[in-house]
Amino acid sequence: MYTAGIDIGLENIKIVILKDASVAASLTAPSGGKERGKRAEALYDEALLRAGVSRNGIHRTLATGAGKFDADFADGNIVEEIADAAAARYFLKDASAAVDIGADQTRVVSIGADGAVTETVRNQKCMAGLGLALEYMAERLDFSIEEISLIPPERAEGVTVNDGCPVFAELDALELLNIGVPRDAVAGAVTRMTVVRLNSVLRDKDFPDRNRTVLTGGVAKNRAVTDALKALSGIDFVIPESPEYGTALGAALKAAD
Amino acid sequence: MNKLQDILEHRHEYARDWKKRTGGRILGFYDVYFPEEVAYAAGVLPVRILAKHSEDFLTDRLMYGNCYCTRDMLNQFARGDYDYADGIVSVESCQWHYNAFDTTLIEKPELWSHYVFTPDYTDARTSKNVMRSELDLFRRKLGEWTGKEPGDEDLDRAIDVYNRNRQLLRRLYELRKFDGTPISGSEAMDTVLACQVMDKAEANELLEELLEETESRPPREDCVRLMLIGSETYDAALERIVESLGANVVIDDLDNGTGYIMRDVTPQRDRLMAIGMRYLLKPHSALKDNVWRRRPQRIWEFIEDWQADGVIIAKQIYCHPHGSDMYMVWNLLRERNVAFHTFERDTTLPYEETALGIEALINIIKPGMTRLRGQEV
Amino acid sequence: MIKQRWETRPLEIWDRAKELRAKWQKSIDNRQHLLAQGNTVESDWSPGFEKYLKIVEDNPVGAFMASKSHSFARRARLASEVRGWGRELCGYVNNCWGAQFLGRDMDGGPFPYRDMCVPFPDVCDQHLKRGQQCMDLSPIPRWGGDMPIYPGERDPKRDEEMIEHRVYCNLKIIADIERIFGIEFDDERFVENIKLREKLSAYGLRISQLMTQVPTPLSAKDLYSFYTLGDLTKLNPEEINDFWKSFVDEVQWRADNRIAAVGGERYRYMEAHPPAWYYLKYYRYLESYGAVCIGSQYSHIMSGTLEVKEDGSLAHRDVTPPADKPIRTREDAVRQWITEARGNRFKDDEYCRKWAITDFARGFKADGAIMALWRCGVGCTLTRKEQALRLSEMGLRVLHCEGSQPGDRTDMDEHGFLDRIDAWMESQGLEKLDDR
Amino acid sequence: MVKEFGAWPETVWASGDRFGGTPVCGTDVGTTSVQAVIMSDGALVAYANLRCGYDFGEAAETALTRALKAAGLSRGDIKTCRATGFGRRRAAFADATAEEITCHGLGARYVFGPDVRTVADLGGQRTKAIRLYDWDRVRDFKISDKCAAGMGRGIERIANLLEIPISEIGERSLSAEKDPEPASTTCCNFMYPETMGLLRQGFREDEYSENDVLAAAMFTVAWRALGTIGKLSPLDIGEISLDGALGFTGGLAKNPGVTKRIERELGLSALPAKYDPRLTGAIGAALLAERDINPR
Repeated sequence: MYTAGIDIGLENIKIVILKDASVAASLTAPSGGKERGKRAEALYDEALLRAGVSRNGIHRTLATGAGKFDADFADGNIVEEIADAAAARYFLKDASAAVDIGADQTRVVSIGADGAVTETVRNQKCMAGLGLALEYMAERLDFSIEEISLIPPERAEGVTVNDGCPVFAELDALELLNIGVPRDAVAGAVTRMTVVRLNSVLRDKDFPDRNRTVLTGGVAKNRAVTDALKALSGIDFVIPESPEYGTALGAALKAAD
Repeated sequence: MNKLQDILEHRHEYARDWKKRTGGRILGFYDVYFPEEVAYAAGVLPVRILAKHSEDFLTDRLMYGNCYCTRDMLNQFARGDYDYADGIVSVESCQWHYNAFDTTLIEKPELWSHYVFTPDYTDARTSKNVMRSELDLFRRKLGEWTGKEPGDEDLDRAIDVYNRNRQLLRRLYELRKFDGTPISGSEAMDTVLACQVMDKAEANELLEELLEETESRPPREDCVRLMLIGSETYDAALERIVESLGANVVIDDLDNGTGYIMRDVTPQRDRLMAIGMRYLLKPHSALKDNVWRRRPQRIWEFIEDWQADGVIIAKQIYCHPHGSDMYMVWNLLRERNVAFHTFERDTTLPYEETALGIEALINIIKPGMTRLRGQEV
Repeated sequence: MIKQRWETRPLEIWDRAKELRAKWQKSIDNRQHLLAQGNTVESDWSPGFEKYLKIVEDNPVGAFMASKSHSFARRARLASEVRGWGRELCGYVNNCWGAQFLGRDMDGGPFPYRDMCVPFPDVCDQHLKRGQQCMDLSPIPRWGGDMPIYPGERDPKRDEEMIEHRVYCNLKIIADIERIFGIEFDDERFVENIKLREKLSAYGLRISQLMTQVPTPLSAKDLYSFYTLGDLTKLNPEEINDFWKSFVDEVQWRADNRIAAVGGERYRYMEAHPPAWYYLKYYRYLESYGAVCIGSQYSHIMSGTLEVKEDGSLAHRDVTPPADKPIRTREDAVRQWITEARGNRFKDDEYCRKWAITDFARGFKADGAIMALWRCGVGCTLTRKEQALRLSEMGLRVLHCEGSQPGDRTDMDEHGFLDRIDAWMESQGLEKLDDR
Repeated sequence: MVKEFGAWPETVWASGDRFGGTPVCGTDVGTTSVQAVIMSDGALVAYANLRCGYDFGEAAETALTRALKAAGLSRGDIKTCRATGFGRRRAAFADATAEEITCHGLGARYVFGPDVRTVADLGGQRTKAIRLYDWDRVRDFKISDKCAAGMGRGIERIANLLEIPISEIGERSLSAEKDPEPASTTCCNFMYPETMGLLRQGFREDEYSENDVLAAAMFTVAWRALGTIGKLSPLDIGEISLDGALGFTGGLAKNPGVTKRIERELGLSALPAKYDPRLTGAIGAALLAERDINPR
């Protein structure tokens, strides 16, 4: 049986086609504003082609993410938290928490013994867009996303930026550049600030289990962030190979139910 | 750096050392309305809890919308920076302070604590009775805690030490009244802050030394004399930025500055009433100045007495008492044609960002004071 | 999914309520009165000056603006902001006093400038400094006051001076107003009002108790329309008394006959104070999930201070009862009214009686809670996160939404909020009822 | 993310006229972009405008080199140079620095003519409002709240998210019939999810287009700027009013979506810019440099 999950985020669309609970195809592309519904549909068709299945061959398609309502072609939609939990259980059979860090949102989902969601936390407004902020800083510092992912916070060597607000952090980072701090130290400080904010979301309600927590979302690809977050929070996250597809995968899994 | 500045920088070491030396207890307090004299009379060292920029670990779980200062106060306790404090005391002041106090007790229930209600309406005929009864209760509670209730002689001794401290600090401020002041704004602020975290008797000795040394210093050449008003500040970072631009902060209207050093305890037979009256009559913070609005007049007097050319108003983000006083202060300054610059500050104070407005203010007061490269910090 | 689980019908007393409200509106539009900035609850003496003086609180004025005209409120806030009032201040304050700076009211008419200021003490720091915009604009007479709060057990000895202080402050306000404005204080009317207050509190309690029933006969939506009547709007005491009596009777009848406020009720949630008037459409959105709001400590303000008794019933918290003394003088009446030093409903609930909120949740059988986090308002935000943790411990699922302040809807990220509601409801296994 | 949408194309310009006198240079090293201008005897000779990366010094260096090349000059021809802007201290070639407020005030009189009394500098990180006398001295100034930082950057980000070139977003936002209930007028970081959220379907009756999203975002920025401009001269009673003519400078001055909305609220038309308004700071710095060699 084929099912599909489509995650339309603020920044990127992610699509996963599942065949009997294993990934047959996965694709991603920028969301692109108003056109995101159409773009998702085109991407969906491309993914189907890759998976070698026609639309009729798909049992069910579920959309999720901030733009889930734009996916008219899907059979329905589910909230991100339920998809996150399903994905976490897929990657780790007895997962008790799912953490998803995307361009805009950070979510922490607690999962009960039966797989049901027992608690959810979304980031506060004052730390919205952490992923975007990180990306913007990378651009600013002329690092590729891959490059900045390799710069650990230790490289900051004591310099810090505001950890209360990503906008103030940017101001502080600019000031650091202004006084001649090397750009990799600035990158380290920005990574540290990201990790401090993330750690505080993790502590907002239920603290995720140290060994049974799955981390997904685009930011989970950033090694520097995940390593430092592991160290700071003490959680040994399970991070799948392509974490950005986590929520889409969860939707596809739910489509099979 | 003077000795007091050194103690401020190593205040935790000082406090730990004081404890070892004297075997006494240490009380952390949140606001300058805390009647330190009573605690000091009981042999307890009151230590002001000062915020700084440090990484936030848990405040999001427990707080929302607080200013960074109060968030950091909670953080510091949670992190163990104040592991030497035996208790904490709050007074009726800004609600964020109260929140920091209350939440700290959730995190650290083992701390001894007390709350002194200092009336918000300070001017009523009955306010002083409330204040006195609160001080009496505080004295009794301290007695239960330490095993010895401070008597009149203890209170007299404390009043003497504290009055002496305020007098010495005022002498320091007095030196800033004229051109060629020997002391920088940052040093003065550091000195006042240092006095809040140490034994006043020891502080007084160091202050006397400092005064003697200061009075023989060569005069500073400052291009512009500025006044600093606004939310509570816990360091002299802003004063340092002003100095880097060739100007100097010569007077302040801050809780931690003039709010701390003005007005002595006028002795009377009822010691508690005497102490209470000092706190009801001292220059009030923006929060307590809520009915007859005396701040503008006081600010004007400071400007005149200390010959300030302009005013910097630095408001902490999410500081509501100062957010609500701005209209009144701006009106005063506009009416009296005083140049001023208002800005929001947060836990970090990036240099260029902050310097821009201050430099522009200096240029408005004295055009052409723009500094050549190399002279800047 | 069944949409209609319970029978439902509109409240019959609704029209009468509207009438009363209109009458109240009209009465403050009446230019014959002196206007005082202040809080009616904290100024229970004000009916003594009924013929000459009206207390107009900026809270409801600002809230009303936010709900009626977003663009006017925004303009008013800008007027406040450019004069230096911080953006992190309460939207109610900035709306109301911003309009003062604009010089006009929402309807285009001239702004009703205040003749005096009776600031109400500190439920919130911003209340304490409340009214400053009208004081700063012109040197109108103003008075101060205190609402002492101290943590820990209530200490009667400590309270003595505090009560004296409060009594003195209120007596002084009355005497001063008589002297400054040359208007006579009607002691009888004042005493009458103090007595009415106790009655209203009993009615309020009854309504709160009826709302603990499943299905609830009233929802928070209805409460918002009613709580400004009565205690907050002091009209003719007999009329108010009569109205509340009929109201309680109708709600009692609804409860007896299982008439629900929301037909699809299957999930009950509480909320944090204060309410945002523009929330109405979100209540409706939540109703599409079968979720009904049973109010907050704030919207049950009429019933006084509540706690859950041993038998599980909701009743008044034990507070110092007024001495059983005949009321002869003005001072007697003030003392009858001020029986406690500490005992404001919110600040002390947050600090001294942390169980108050969990009791509330238990009493009203709440399954979940929406705790708004208002960035710009101390009293609105204080301890909200801690309270949420306590509710979570009890097993309630708590949803946080963020905004500036109930009087300022610009920061209310509507789409983000709806997304969160969906996630909150659906992750608890609730789906939208089919035919909404 | 496709980055190009949010960025203005870089420009180099030279008047091509012959010029006499002593060429001087002014550079404005902003948080987002850098301008270098070469002036001689009060005439604009050449300029270069480019985005800056992590190295303010290098960006300023490049800008100067490009401007010099356009003017056909070499480094040695420049008598003196002043740097202004956030990264002014990194411009190693500058002989002196100056703060932005003074430079924008001086520059505005050059760019908008001597009638200008209020300058609104809508920058990448900060909004600055400057009030001028009728001679070239700053009377008063206000800088945006810290909590309103990054508005210019926010607009770039919106352009990137919607994949619409930044040169078009202003006009497109004006084609929205009515400004939607704005998103947060508090913080640019609150703005993105909220404005993008207008695209959410299934709750609202009206359907919003990309232009509406842009309109909401522009309104946010314009409203925030009004908060800063209005602080210059609030009246006792009444709406914001400005005495004298207004000129917009900085990156967002080129965005009619923002400027038109501010004009509409203030009920006035801003002065037309004789030169690219983004050059204002650099021109002001160059004018100061001229004074350095020719004190009045």
